[in-house]
Amino acid sequence: MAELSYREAMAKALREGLVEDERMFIIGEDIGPYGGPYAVTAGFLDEFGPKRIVESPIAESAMVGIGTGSAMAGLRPVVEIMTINFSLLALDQIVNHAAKIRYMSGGQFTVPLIVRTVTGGGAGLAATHSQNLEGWYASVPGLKVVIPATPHDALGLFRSVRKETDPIMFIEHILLYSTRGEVKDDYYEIPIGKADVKREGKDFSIIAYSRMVNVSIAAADALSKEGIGVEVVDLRSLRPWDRDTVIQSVRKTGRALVVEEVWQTGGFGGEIASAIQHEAFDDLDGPVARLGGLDVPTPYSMSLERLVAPTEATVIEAIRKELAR
Amino acid sequence: MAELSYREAMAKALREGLVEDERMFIIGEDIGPYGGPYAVTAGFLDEFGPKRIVESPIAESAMVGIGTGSAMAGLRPVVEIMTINFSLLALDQIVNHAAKIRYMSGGQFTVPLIVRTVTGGGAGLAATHSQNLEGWYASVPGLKVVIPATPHDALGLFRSVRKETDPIMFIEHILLYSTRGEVKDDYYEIPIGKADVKREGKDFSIIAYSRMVNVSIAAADALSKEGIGVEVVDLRSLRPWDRDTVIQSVRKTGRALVVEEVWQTGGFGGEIASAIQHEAFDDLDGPVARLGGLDVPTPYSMSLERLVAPTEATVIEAIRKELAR
Amino acid sequence: MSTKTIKKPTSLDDTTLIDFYRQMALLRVFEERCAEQYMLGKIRGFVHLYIGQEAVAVGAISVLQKDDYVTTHYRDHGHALARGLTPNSVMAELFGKSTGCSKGMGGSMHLFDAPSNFAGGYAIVAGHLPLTNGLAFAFKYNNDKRLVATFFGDGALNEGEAHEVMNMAALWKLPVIFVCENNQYGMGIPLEDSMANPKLTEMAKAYGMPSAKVDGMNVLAVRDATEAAVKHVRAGNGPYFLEFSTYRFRGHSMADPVLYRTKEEEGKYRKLDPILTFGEWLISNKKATQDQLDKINLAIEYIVEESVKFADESPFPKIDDLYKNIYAETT
Amino acid sequence: MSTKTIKKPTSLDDTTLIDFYRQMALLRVFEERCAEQYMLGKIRGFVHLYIGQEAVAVGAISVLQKDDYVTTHYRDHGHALARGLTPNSVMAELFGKSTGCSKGMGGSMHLFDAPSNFAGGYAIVAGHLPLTNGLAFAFKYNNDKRLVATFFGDGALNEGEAHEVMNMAALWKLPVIFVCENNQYGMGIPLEDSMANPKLTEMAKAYGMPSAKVDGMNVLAVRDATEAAVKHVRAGNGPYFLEFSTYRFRGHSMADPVLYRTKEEEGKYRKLDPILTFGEWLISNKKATQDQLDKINLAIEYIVEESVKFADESPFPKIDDLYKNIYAETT
Ligand SMILES: Cc1ncc(C[n+]2csc(CCOP(=O)(O)OP(=O)(O)O)c2C)c(N)n1
Ligand SMILES: Cc1ncc(C[n+]2csc(CCOP(=O)(O)OP(=O)(O)O)c2C)c(N)n1
Ligand SMILES: [Mg+2]
Ligand SMILES: [Mg+2]
Repeated sequence: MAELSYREAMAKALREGLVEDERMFIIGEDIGPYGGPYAVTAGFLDEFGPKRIVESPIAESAMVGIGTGSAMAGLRPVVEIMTINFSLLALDQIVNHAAKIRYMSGGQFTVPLIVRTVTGGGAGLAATHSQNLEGWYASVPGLKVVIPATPHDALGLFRSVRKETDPIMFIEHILLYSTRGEVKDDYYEIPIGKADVKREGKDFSIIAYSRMVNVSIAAADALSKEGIGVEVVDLRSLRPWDRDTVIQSVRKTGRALVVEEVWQTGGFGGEIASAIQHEAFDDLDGPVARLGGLDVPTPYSMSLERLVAPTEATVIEAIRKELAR
Repeated sequence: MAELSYREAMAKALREGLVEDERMFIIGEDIGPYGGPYAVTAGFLDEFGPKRIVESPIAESAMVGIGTGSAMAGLRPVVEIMTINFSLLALDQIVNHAAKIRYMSGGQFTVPLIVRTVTGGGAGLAATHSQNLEGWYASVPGLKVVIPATPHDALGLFRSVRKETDPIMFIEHILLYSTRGEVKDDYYEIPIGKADVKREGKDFSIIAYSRMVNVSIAAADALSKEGIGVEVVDLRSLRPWDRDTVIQSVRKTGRALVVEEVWQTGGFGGEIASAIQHEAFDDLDGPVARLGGLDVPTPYSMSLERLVAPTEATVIEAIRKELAR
Repeated sequence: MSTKTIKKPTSLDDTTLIDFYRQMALLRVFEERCAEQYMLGKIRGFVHLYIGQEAVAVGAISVLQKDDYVTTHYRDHGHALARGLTPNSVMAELFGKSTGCSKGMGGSMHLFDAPSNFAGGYAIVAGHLPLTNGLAFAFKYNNDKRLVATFFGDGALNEGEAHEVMNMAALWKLPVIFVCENNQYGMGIPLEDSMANPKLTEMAKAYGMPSAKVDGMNVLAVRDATEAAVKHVRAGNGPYFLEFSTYRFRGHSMADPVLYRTKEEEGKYRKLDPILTFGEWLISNKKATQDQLDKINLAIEYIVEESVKFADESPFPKIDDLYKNIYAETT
Repeated sequence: MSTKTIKKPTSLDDTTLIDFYRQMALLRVFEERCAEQYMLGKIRGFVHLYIGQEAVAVGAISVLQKDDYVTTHYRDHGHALARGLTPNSVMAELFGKSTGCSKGMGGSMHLFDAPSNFAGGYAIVAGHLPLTNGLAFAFKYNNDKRLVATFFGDGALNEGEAHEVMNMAALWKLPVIFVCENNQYGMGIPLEDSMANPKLTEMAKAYGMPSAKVDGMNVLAVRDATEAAVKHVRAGNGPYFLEFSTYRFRGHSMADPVLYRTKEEEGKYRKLDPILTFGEWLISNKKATQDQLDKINLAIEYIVEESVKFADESPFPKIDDLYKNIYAETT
């Protein structure tokens, strides 16, 4: 067991891939001499050389195209889009091309492409640089969306992702890179599509993903001191998402709160909540609640930005409100 | 009262704007000599000249930028994106620019921009040309999303949209253009954000929008013959969406089915369904059900494409299934 | 575009020359049947005919290796047939049948064929260019001397993606031949109304890419220019830009009433018909006899007729196929 | 970039020349305080300093009319101050205060000021270029002789949007001055590693747009070149492309450890410091005395100090402000 940061876990995951698989290369903006915008690939250029660590012009569409085409031709590209906000410029390449080629070609061409990108707000970057768009990708047939919350999951999931032959959005969170956690020394993998009960509890289920898992665990810990047992289910991937684990948890607790960072209206949490109430209707002791980010373009000023994403306090408040109904 | 096609209603709406407001112009691909890809603007170039009917190079981002900037400078642009599929190429301009400028500038600049585009499948155009992405836009603070199902609504809503000073996605459906309906001769407007009960019923509420309204009405008519009273609520706009009318309908019927054409997983229907069950939990006689498009990239072959979007038959089936629970 | 065609002598043997004729005629007849079948309701959606542009696909693809990749846009029937896809598999695709080259899932705008490295027709204008670079990137990565030829229209250069892609290809010396089929219109918009500078090769020059502008109604000129490009690219010198001046005789798609150009203009270009002019040249240069060409045309009629029959009689995809090939697991 | 600066004589009067110095010095001192306040945690997020590039904003904006529009990217403090935004309102914005030019909602990368037609700093590379065309389109539509000057980096030309925009501007003769500040890097990537052809003006030429490449460390050269561009554009001849060769003395943002270039290279450019060289020139050409410049510098220190104080003492936005200005209804 070693304690690694999320950043280190991702570096380990990528390094493993580069060492083991000659077909794998990374392409991205400032991943080379700059060391990676979030320092994940620091040192990689020296270690693997410019053939494997490809510094891209600032051209997100063309960059994803390098990934899609080279994947069709048998390579194992990892395309790093600096943040999910900039992925809007490559959305057509991802949604209309990478995601559809297997299907439209009747299975003749496959696109084993990994797109890594960074979601989330909280870093004082204001409206254009603080979005959580993973839910959009999670609605697209042909894509998979993996979104680890811990160093352990990041490494284990990336190992599985590397074995896939479908295009995958691998989504990290800007505020998670410096968080730390235990990572097993022995080799392990985490299958895509399996949620993880990060904390058990009998009274209330929280369904969350990415950084909101940590926030939810903190809230659960606080509530446990009052004797309220909150279970925290970490989805770990949004497409596919693990209906069974979620429903099982809610059947047990009879109550559910879906927590996510994205603007609440239209968030992927709507999918989860509506599925829960439909499948576990008779086991519910109250409606399924949701807590998302506020429906505002993220403001710059810290005085306001701190109010935008769910926090330990607002999660607690949401649960109390449901219990008091 | 005149019977107009949806196409004619849109042409009337646009023509009114051009006649009444010197600041309004239309920019789009093939809206000029070609007459509009769906013939909505046929004749406009002759009538209003190239200053007001601007034929654009095939460059969706730059085209939306013409709209955003000229709106900031006081014009009233209508940008026509040929189909919502191509709007992926302009998503950054819409989401990171048009939608955020009022907020990020502290209210100093406004963007009275109308983006008209065409959603939907069913025309044999296969996966890249048959998507329904309006739900993504509906999740973005700073945008409004208007999506009329009838000629009457198209005209009335467009009249309101023209008075707005915020960026609006005005979304038409490829299969609706040739549908016909009564349109009042007297001037009327339809406010944005007001749903319309298109058909009353006491046993079951269907919440739908765009072409699915017609499909739902047909299903409701069929079920009424068996004595099942189905109410059809047409949202008419997705952002804002009319929570009050929806909840009121469901409180009355105790049952709800949300019908939409987009891939069901992650569709905007999740938002509606989760909101209904949360707000009307105690009035529900069963869970809120959803029926969306199948989670597949739309196949070309008619033999398969006809299975993708909800139909009268699948809506009926979904309601029967809920009633039989 | 010059009004004279085929001036240079050729070193190609008669069999090859006659085969060019045969291929172009096949494309033409095939698509005339497409139009007919579309009117009969057998073919759905958008159908973009290549009629008038046949010399480009036939001439250019003739100098590629079998294992090079070809990508193209939605106006792709011609490239597919020139690449060797059978009329049966293309017609069946247009009919939405499971025997189609894309198993009925892609349709007219999305033809694919892995065995011939025909890496697809794509329906988003310029959308296939980024992934074309990716295919080429893989060749370079693997030290493989193969290349990618990609076809697109003049209108595709309006899109920003085209520029990102040309820059990247030139920067990294990727083995790509950019084949711009300048048919002078993007849907209804004439080139000079959509490009500030209609001299398209100057764009290539701005990226430091060699280029040539060539008569696209002349299959031999197309062939020779592409041969030069192939030589350059295969030697590892990076991409090459070819502009072929051509004209589509029909509307943009079957749905287009063609209100934006004159009958006069159309007539002018009809005189440059790449098949008629080449047929005349073959005969007047004693490369073939009228009789030979007649026989070829007859054979083609038969082949195309068969393809319609094949398509008609083929089964539609099964309902199970709906969920196949979305992911590896569902193959 | 030449190592010599300021050779041409100027017809500008001493007051104007000294004011150029004052403005550049203000930008410099202001940003040095930004860096300091960032380290103190008073400023959050990304802060992209303009230090080294001051001559571009000051020289170029000096020849614009008050009612022209200016747009720029995230490296926008310099353009904002040169446009006449007060140090107070910019510093307060960086502090996230409601007295900031964007009321604390935009931050460093998103400065706006309607009264001075400063139509924004934008943080998506090249993202402001499409809307810049739109502003210019409105002028043209209204037969208004105003123009838009837009600032962006060399890296922005990697993005396809930049090309769509240049094409459209040239096609429709929109009144835009494209001001490319070529500081030779886009974050950590040197220009020649991201552009196949680093001669950026050739790109403008490909769109048929007049252009000039000018020493961006020389405020007078910048001014003169921009004046020529303004003349061209305001006369209705369409857009103009200016490339100013410059260098940012600091990292890309405050978070950048600058591992990708040498101290040697940095030292070389430091010698071309636009403020120092211009100050020396003013003195040696008897346009100003050292004493005058010292006084100016002192006054600037005071002004900037005041701006920090103002920002510090200003209130944060109120919680109610969170929901304001999303829509008209919520204003
Ligand atoms: C991104 C995008 N925008 C618009 C369209 C609609 N469209 C299809 S083909 C076409 C014209 C393209 O012209 P060109 O590239 O010259 O090719 P041609 O059809 O002339 O062969 C347009 C505008 C599209 N498919 N994709
Ligand atoms: C679309 C997009 N991609 C990437 C980024 C991250 N990024 C911010 S600035 C920058 C470099 C831009 O370089 P340049 O245009 O030369 O301007 P400079 O910073 O040198 O002034 C990058 C890559 C971004 N903000 N937007
Ligand atoms: Mg064309
Ligand atoms: Mg730069």
